[in-house]
Amino acid sequence: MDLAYTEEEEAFRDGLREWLARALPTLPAPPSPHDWPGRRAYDTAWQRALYDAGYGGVHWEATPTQRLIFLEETEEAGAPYVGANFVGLLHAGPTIAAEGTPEQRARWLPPILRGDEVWCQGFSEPDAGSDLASLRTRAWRDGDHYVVRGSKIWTSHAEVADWCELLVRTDPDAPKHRGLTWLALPMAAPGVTVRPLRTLAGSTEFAEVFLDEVRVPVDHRVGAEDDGWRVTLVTLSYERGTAFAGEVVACRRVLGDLAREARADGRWDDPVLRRRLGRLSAEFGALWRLAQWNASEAQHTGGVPGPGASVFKLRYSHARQELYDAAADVLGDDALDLGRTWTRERLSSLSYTIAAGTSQIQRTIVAERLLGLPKGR
Amino acid sequence: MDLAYTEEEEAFRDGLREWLARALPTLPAPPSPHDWPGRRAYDTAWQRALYDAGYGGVHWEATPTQRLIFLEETEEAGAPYVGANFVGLLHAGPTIAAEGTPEQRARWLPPILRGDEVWCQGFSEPDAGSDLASLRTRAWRDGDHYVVRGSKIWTSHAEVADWCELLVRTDPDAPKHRGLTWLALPMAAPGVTVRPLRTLAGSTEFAEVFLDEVRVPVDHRVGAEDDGWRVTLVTLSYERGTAFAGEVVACRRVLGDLAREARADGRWDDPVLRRRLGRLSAEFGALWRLAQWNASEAQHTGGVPGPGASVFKLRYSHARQELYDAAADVLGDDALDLGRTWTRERLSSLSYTIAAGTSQIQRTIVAERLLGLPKGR
Amino acid sequence: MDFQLSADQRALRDGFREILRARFGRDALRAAVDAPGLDRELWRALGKAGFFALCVPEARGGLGQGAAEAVLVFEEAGRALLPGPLVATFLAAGDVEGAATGETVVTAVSGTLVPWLAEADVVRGDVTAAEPLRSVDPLTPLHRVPGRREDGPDVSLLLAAEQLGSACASRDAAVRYAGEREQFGQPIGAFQAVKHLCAELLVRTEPARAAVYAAAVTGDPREAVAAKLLADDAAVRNARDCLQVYGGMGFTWEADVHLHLKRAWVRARLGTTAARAEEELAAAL
Amino acid sequence: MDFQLSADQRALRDGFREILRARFGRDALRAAVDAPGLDRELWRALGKAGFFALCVPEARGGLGQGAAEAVLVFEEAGRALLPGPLVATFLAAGDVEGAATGETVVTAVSGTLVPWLAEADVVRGDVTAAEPLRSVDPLTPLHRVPGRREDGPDVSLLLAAEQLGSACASRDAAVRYAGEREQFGQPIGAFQAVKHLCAELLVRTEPARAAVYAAAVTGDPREAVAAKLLADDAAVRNARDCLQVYGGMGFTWEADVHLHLKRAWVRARLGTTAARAEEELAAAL
Repeated sequence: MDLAYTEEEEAFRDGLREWLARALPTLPAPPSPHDWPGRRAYDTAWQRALYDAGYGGVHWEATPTQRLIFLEETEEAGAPYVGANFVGLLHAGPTIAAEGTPEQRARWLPPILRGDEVWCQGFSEPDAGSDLASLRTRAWRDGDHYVVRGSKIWTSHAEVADWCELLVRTDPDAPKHRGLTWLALPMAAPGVTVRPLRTLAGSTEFAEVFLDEVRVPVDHRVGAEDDGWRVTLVTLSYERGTAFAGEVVACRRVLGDLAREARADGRWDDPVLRRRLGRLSAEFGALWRLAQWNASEAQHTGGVPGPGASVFKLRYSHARQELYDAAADVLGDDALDLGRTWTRERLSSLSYTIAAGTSQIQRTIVAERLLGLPKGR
Repeated sequence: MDLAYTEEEEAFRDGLREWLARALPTLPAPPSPHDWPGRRAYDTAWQRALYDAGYGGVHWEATPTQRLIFLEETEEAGAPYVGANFVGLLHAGPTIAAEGTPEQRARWLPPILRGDEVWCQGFSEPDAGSDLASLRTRAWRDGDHYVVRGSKIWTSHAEVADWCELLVRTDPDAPKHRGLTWLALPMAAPGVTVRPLRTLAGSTEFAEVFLDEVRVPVDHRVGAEDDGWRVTLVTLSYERGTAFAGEVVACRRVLGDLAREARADGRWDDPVLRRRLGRLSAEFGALWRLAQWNASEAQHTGGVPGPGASVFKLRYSHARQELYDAAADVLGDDALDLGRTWTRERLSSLSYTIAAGTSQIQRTIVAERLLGLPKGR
Repeated sequence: MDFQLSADQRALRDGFREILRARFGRDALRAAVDAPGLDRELWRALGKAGFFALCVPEARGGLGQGAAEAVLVFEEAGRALLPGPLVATFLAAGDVEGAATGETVVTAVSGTLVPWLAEADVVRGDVTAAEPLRSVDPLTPLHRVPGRREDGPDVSLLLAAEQLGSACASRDAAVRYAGEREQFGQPIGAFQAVKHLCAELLVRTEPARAAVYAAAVTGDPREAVAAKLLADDAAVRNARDCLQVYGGMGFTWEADVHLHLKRAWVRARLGTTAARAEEELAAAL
Repeated sequence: MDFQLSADQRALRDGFREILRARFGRDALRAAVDAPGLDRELWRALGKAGFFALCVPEARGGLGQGAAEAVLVFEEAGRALLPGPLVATFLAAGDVEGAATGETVVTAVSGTLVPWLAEADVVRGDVTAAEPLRSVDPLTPLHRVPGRREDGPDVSLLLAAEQLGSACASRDAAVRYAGEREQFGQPIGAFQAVKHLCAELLVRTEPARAAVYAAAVTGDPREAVAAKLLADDAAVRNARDCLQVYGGMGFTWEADVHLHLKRAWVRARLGTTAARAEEELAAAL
């Protein structure tokens, strides 16, 4: 057991840190959260800058430890988030890399890495959330095309995406985990309609995507027809892996900021608040160590996030909600003010126990797959 | 909505209070918890005193409000608990009263009310806990007797009981809720063996009862053969009704004692502890009001505890555990000392979320019966 | 002792629930979310229905009812998410001209917050230095003032009643959704995890209800504060658990879940807040 | 960075687990519960196996291992519920004659408590006014002293490792029982309510494990205190949830559940307690 980084890893960190110190001051002002084209331009420009500096493929090609260092350093330096590049870099990209043909990889991967093309995800449907495999969006063959009809929901960045990784049902008679197919849908195709979906935070992070007889060339299929479920599972666990490690770093910074604010306004005299923040400090410290543990484990198992990812996701999502509940205690009446960042973050933290698998689903996964408990009748 | 007691109720309270003031000073010293015959003698003598004073049947014959007053006043006055008379007064007795023949009522009820005979309960089995109806203790007819073979567990006061209300399987081929029969078993019958069961608190509150071809006269059957499940359900909800109301009064007194001790030893300066006790004060205050609400409701519905009893039981059992966790905070290192009553009470509080239906079972009951949610497949 | 609703009380509650259903149903609620601002017409309708005059003595033109009746109608207001400075106007109905009829809208400083300041005709407390904040609750505009004004237990009791109603609404919504929404081939309410969440929603409302009603009946200020503590908790946690039952749908603006959560957060900061309530109750031990 | 057990560390842990299984299996544990008192033979066997000398420098006859190795063996000790003043003797092995070999039993005042005072040969701290209490843990006799003696982070770290092992033991016991015990025609572990309880048992151990191991590797005293905070919580809550999974059987003296709970309570009061740990961590924010 060692928490010291190798010379190579330290060199990677130093190089990244130096580059960030040079690159970040040249960044333009961040766009308004409601300016979608602006956000796309900002996020993709940042990805291009990363690419040019040799960090474009860090989520794919680097070792898990390098990836952790990348997340830690970019977060510490206040670098932009992955933003509009999320699905391309962390989901569709890895899927295509693992399951695509050489032509598909050549067509789609470089534009993702260079920040030229943005992807979004078309998996969930209004009636297929936790039970993703019950999705109903249909696709059938018509010559060298699939014709797709249905709708998708919770699609981030749909307004500005070039491509959508789409999961459709090609064999309605097969059992629900079979008969699904993974397609790359061009968002510009006729019949695609995007309707922004407003969240309780008032933002429109998500959209619904309606597909009305949209034609997708057959060579846009990744993996075999009816084999989409397996193709999807290959990368689904990425979301639960070290993806949150950067956020843990951010949460630790927020904790420090909360303590500073509480000290400044006298609330620090309240031991109830102090002890709550002290406990959260232990909590996020442990989550960071767990992220390092998981990264080291992945390094041993060849880059695949271990099953511990569900454990991490469960604990982290609840810890994050507790953090922002504690923030509300620090804010006092200001917790009702949307002008305060922490109030807005508190609202978005509400999705953490739901998105990417509810806590209930995660607990079932942990119990059945990690602990080997039997499935119910 | 009214929390004022009627003149009649106040008269009942005054009479009880006066009698308690006279009766309690004449009580002998309480027996050691390990002295079973002594406990039986003490508990039954107290029941006899209640009977002579006209309070013997308060759990049966009084109105729900009178019963609440009885529980409140006896608890406040520090009167003995129902103790060894529990099953007779609150379970077997009401069952015989509701379902027994005139002869059975005449035979068994007066001795219960006078404290002459003690009953225990033989329902649970090692393999039939939450799933009580799956019990396997068998009984078959042999002339005018049943012959019983099997074993029971969690039987309080078995060492000193005269009778056991016994649930046995008379038809092994019927579905599990059918084919059960309710018998009154004389504990002195040949073939009955009692083995004390030590709890984690170190006490032997419970026993296992082994039944080796024990003969029980057929006229000791209450209700029809194979109808024992229904007979049992008639009174099972009594346990979850206002039975805990006296304990809520006791918990409020403990809270006051905790505050006194914390004030005396300086721990009261800790706002974390103070606020915790303050919240528990609200909690037990509400539970007392809920007990009054449930009693008033029962008064309207003719004495039957409403389905709110499961809600009360769930909330109370968790509140009681929180109370004794808070007590451990007040005690500090003394929380490790079994010489302190609160340490021992903390240990016994651990059974509250398990006994008389685990919290998991109670939540399912609440969700399905009160909220109408569907049963799972 | 008869700690159950009387026939009159049931009739009052049902009648007011009916009025709210007719005058402030789901469409009106969502319209109010989209176009904030106090609906004076609704306010006058409430006045006409006797909402504000409920506890004004009959000799002075009111309905002469007591605190028990007040918590029943405030529970319904909380259930319906009725917006506006209800508590302040209600408590002013006896002495501010027009408050009882709904003509005059009254608000008050509560702690350091003032709800609905811009829309109010009469303000209790010093608001000379009031500054607006961007309220988290789309249905409750808020200002802050530098000085503190402590509320009496009557304010906490009525807020607690609203929280109770909101907690019940979240419970009912969760149970309804759990019975309808299907995943993995059955209603999600058939899964124990969801079932037990729903059970806890009820386990939170019932003690809070007993506490609120009892505080109204006894008039004990400490019981009012305790009732608010439990009702705040029930309203906030029920809304959050309801959101969890709703899943992604609960995270949308279109679902009402967030409206209950946000209003519960606001009410928790008005009247006696948790820390003060706990200290007050501890001091009395 | 390679934050995983090395082959040597795995061998050390497995070897020690094997020794404990052979020398202090379930029968020995229950025998110790029935006949309290320190088993000197077992103590010498531990000494012979290198338990106490693990971190004594090789130059002085020890095994020269570090804190990482220490937490691994203490985790196993916690898992097996190994009794005795392990931490004090371990930390004294470098300078108290005979401690390293298990000949000399060393205890120490921790806060205001002294475990195993009557059985110890050497005592650190002032025990002149020590008074016995009736220990809740049948496997840990306790005395109290009037003065306080604060422990260093090394004590907290080793206690945290024991708590971690105990938390894992409770988790494993709960999972095993849930898979075997049948009610309503299926293993209770097939019911979501039980399944999710078991999942939380794992969710508590894994961050605690990462915290304990990391604190050992970095030697940061604040991490040691944080690790104790999380491990205390995991050990106590896992034992309680395990008891809930066991149902009535968990409430019996014969089940080991209560031994884990009681020992976890004792360890939580030794070393840095929760309130102090939280304050210390807050102060560093």
